[in-house]
Amino acid sequence: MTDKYILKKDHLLPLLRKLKKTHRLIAPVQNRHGDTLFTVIDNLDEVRIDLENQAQNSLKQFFFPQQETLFSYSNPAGDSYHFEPVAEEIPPTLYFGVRPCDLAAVLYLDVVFLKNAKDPNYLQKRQNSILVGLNCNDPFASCFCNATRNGPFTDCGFDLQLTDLGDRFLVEYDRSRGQEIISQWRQFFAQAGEQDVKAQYQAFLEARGKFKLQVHLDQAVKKLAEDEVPDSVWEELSMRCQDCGGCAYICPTCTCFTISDLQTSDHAGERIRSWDACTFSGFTRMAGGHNPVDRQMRGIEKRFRHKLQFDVKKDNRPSCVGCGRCVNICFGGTDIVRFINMTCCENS
Amino acid sequence: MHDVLTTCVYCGCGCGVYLHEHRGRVVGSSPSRNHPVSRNNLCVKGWHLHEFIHHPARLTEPLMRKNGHLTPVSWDEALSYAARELGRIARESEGKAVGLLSSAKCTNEENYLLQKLARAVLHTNNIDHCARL
Amino acid sequence: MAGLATTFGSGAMTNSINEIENAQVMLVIGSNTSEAHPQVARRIFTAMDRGARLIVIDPRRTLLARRADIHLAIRPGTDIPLLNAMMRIILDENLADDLFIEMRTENFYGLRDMLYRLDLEETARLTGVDLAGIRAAAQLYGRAQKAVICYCLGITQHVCGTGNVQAIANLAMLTGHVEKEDTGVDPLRGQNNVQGACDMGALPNVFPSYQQVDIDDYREKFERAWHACLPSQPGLTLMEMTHGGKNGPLKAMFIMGENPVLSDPVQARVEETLDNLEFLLVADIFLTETARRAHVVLPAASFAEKTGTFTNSERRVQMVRRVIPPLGQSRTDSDIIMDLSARLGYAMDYESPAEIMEEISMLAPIYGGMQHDRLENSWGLQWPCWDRRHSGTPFLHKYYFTRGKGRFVPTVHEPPAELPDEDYPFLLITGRIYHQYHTGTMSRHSALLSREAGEALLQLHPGDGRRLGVRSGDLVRMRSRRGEVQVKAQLTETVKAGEIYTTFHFSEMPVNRLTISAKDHFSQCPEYKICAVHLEKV
Amino acid sequence: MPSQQKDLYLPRPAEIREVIAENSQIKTFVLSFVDRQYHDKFSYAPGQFLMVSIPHCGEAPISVSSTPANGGTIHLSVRRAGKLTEAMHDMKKGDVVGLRGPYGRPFPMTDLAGRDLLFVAGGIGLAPLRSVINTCLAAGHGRRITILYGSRTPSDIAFQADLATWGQTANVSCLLTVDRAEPGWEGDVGLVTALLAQCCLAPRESKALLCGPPMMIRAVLAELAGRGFADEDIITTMERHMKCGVGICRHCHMDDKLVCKDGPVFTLEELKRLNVLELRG
Repeated sequence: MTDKYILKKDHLLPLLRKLKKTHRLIAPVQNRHGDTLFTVIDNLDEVRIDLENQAQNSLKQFFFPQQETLFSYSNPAGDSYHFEPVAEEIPPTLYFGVRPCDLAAVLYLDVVFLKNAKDPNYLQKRQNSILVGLNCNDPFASCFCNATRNGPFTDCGFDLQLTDLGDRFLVEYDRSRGQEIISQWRQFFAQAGEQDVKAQYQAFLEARGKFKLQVHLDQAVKKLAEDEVPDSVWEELSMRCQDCGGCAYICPTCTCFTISDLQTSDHAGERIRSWDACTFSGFTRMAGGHNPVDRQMRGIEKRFRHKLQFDVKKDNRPSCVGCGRCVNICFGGTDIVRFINMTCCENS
Repeated sequence: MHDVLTTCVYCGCGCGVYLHEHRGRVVGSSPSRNHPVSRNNLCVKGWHLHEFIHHPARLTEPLMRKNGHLTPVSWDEALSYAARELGRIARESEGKAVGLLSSAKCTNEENYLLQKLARAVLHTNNIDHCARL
Repeated sequence: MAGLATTFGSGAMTNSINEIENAQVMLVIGSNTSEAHPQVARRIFTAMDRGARLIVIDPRRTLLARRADIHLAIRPGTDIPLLNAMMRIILDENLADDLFIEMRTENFYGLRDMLYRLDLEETARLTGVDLAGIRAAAQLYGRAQKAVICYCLGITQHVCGTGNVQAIANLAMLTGHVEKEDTGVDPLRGQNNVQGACDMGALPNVFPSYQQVDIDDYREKFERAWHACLPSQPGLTLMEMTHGGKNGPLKAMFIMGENPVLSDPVQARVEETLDNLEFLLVADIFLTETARRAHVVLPAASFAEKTGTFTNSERRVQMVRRVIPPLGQSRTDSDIIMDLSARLGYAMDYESPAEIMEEISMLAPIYGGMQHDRLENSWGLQWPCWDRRHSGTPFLHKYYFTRGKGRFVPTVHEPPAELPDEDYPFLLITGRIYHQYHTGTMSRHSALLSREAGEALLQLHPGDGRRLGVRSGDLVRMRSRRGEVQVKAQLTETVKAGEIYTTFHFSEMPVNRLTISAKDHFSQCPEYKICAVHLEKV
Repeated sequence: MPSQQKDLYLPRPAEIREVIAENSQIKTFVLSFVDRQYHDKFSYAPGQFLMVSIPHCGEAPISVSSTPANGGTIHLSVRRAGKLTEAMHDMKKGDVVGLRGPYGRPFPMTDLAGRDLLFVAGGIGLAPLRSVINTCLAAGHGRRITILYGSRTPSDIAFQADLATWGQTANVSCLLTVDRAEPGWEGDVGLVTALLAQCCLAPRESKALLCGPPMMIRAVLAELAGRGFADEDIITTMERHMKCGVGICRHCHMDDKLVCKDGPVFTLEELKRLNVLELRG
């Protein structure tokens, strides 16, 4: 007896239909334009759940949206100023088809939003979430989660986890909520046998050999820790940076945000938070105009240091999860893989 | 919450952008991965494309100058007055004294309609836009 | 874009944006691509990472110029001599594509004779660039198999704008760098739908698809379609409309989504013109500087509130889709026009923008195959797209130019209308910056964009700054023969000594109070890139 | 505490009781929470800051310049610098702002007991130190207290009432300097570092507390190091752009530290382990 189960592929849709009755369902859906995005599914029969391609967005967009309201305020006159928390009910949500990198990213978001202070907006969404993971049998072209050590298969962060074994999924659970789903919908799950577990191991071995990028992340981490990255590297990268902020926005673990007031009428408004990027010069510029960071030379430095040095120092692991979304999207060609290659290969 | 693919308005590149709608408000924008121009990234303007849409300074009602001040009026009042004035001056001058500026930020359909309005209704070829600016 | 029309027969990007990344040599002239057209710059950088070489011709040391293999810091307004010098060197060193010239072009001898009369040393002196640099650029461009020229408003916003474009076209044809994939001449359009507005005939002389109003066949076709009698005289251009002054030709204007008070040269003249109209109607999404002067202001819907199409720089017609209903009482511009038209006694009954597009596709041959249902299920189509079976045209002029043979139009230097002198010793260049867009109507209402770049800065060479006693952050008064403004200085070596640069995005610093109304004779494009100003510390 | 969670970003209304114009650029706002019960429970320590909300202007971090002991009102001294502080300067008695906090690591008050204390401040930098000085005086901390305060011009000297009181306190010596004299000024002209030379200091028995513009901090640090102050005996506050105040948004990062959570008070020993621009060059 193992606590692993088998779900026939033919039974996936019926299972999701059952789960959707009690949960908002979010899964990677290929839309009619051909893009695959994690999408809220209204009608299971009208969408194409896409497990072949990487979703271009990560779960960050749902737990920590690009723009969200923290509270609303009103000031009908100078001598009054009221603050109202927003009453938005977050329905219980099931995230289906989450890859190991995105699971690792959610675990990292937990640290950011729940460790120093418990962020109420994040906590509410997170408490209401069930994560159903999917191990990667075929890493995508830009993936390097083998280097960040959170993929292509994972054993933590999910409630339920699927491994594609051809005609069937091997199902594992990591938390009680996952176990509850299995016991509630026992008719969909058969006990897994020895050969299923072997097949999963075989799939893991094969997946490990399919990475197309080789990224020496460990070496970059070591060089940063030992302060061996020359200024010329930062300068070259910063000069290439076109200041779009895209790398931070698309990254599942970049969590910098800004807070501002969105005026909705003369005497009312909302305090909103929006994604921000540490690469912007306004990120550190103070009210008087003084800026403690020289963007021209060091604009990009803090982002890579944060991911590969400071978070390693604090949590013992880098906060890059190797999803590869930022690879090849940089306007100036200065993504994290280029940085790692520049530090590790070019001067050795 | 839903995503709608549209085209960015901030330059001639024409990126494919998803706008994210939540409770009647546009709260985010992100690039299309497979769009031939955007290819999964936008410039800083594109990533913040949604921010001006709900700005409190947006015009939400027709205005008409009364006693020197722009004052809110109904659509009917604004349009009847506008039609009367444009029509009168076009008629009196045989189209020579009316001019229309179309916009490089409006859609093709709107540009088409405006030049049609100029030529077929106001009988003038005095139509241009700021292509050169 | 009159320049390309006379040489190639069609004034649009000959390539697709993606083709640029396969080029071997890229020549960028009069374009601050990385700030104004980031996606094009992205292709340029990708090409460079693949080994391509970059030549930048720009008076300023822009980010692109800093990464270029060759940067020619040209004296503003001397593009024609510089391009002519390159062509002469190409001829001298046998880098011309003789077969292409023979098969595909006409009037080569006109060009050749002009080039042979050129004194290279003298020409180089005029441009402020040393001859060795020009030679290197000419060799690099001339020898390339696949070479792309990108240009933008730095070329067209001159009194000799059309000549500049013709010179570029000459250079491309001389070396056979047209007709092929990944090779061509690419004017980058300043605004998101300039291409579309031109295609749709929002121009005084042409109907949609560039069919001239004064050619009877075309006009009769539109008269039949629209059931109306149409005027045959080409109309007034934008500058003629907005610069008439007190006794201008117009009594009424309808301005839809434009802000000429901020975008047009010689602001005082524009204000005078608008203030003297009997009737000014403005439709816009914000109360712009222009709308403030109107008699009636109509609230328009933003792009997120309507359906339609935009045409980008690479001639790609693609969908704009409605995300939310129009805010408040605002209406889409099409609804506004239709309602207005009905009240003027001409019914425009379209049930949707798709129906408007059907009418366009019947009347505008280059949009012949473009209907919303096709655009809806693709990434758009690039014109010309003649019918519903046609899959669009990624690059132009394959096998033949739009006008048949490409025509060499020899061009010679034409000095700018106003150059610095003793009283106005600085040469002012105006343009855009990365974080803002046009007159800022949209971008300045974005919190983050305004945080990143919330005010106008005047780029000034540190040497000039020292001489004037101006430090970064100091306020300077900038005065031309037409007006004055105050602006914060930013000392930077991006600009050369004696040249200064600023933007027109900010209404607090309306730089177009200073600019000159001189314009290109053919294209009517104002000379925004050069005027003479005086600077002093406030 | 679950209620605290829900309120993480939620300010509480506080009424302006009094506005004191310190100089043309600095005003001190005397505030108390509208909710009396909350106000009575509210406590903070010198060096901590509050996030101040102004309608339609967002939030900004402001150091508390009062002492927890002084009659319960909260003093915030605000220099005109950006949109929010401009708007705040236009506010008057009876107007309401939003406050949340206190945040940040305070000055190590217990370490100050029984030491000679040297305070060096420039401009608005005296605000957080004022809180420390008055707390020390009230508690009888510190043997000898030396206060060095630099201003741009004599009319820019802020906190005049406090300076006068301190000047008359037995174990306190208070020295002022200005960058540029005006008619009638007979005091020192020059950098605050010049005042240091006039002081008789016992580095091993002292703690130095600094707050002011980066230029001043750099100069004073160099001077103190020359005088034999140990890094752990030099305490300063860092200023960074700040948004959330609770250690999440990362605007105020300094390497792996966050000013809102690990600071704003740092010893020089701590700062030297970080790559801080203020200490470079």
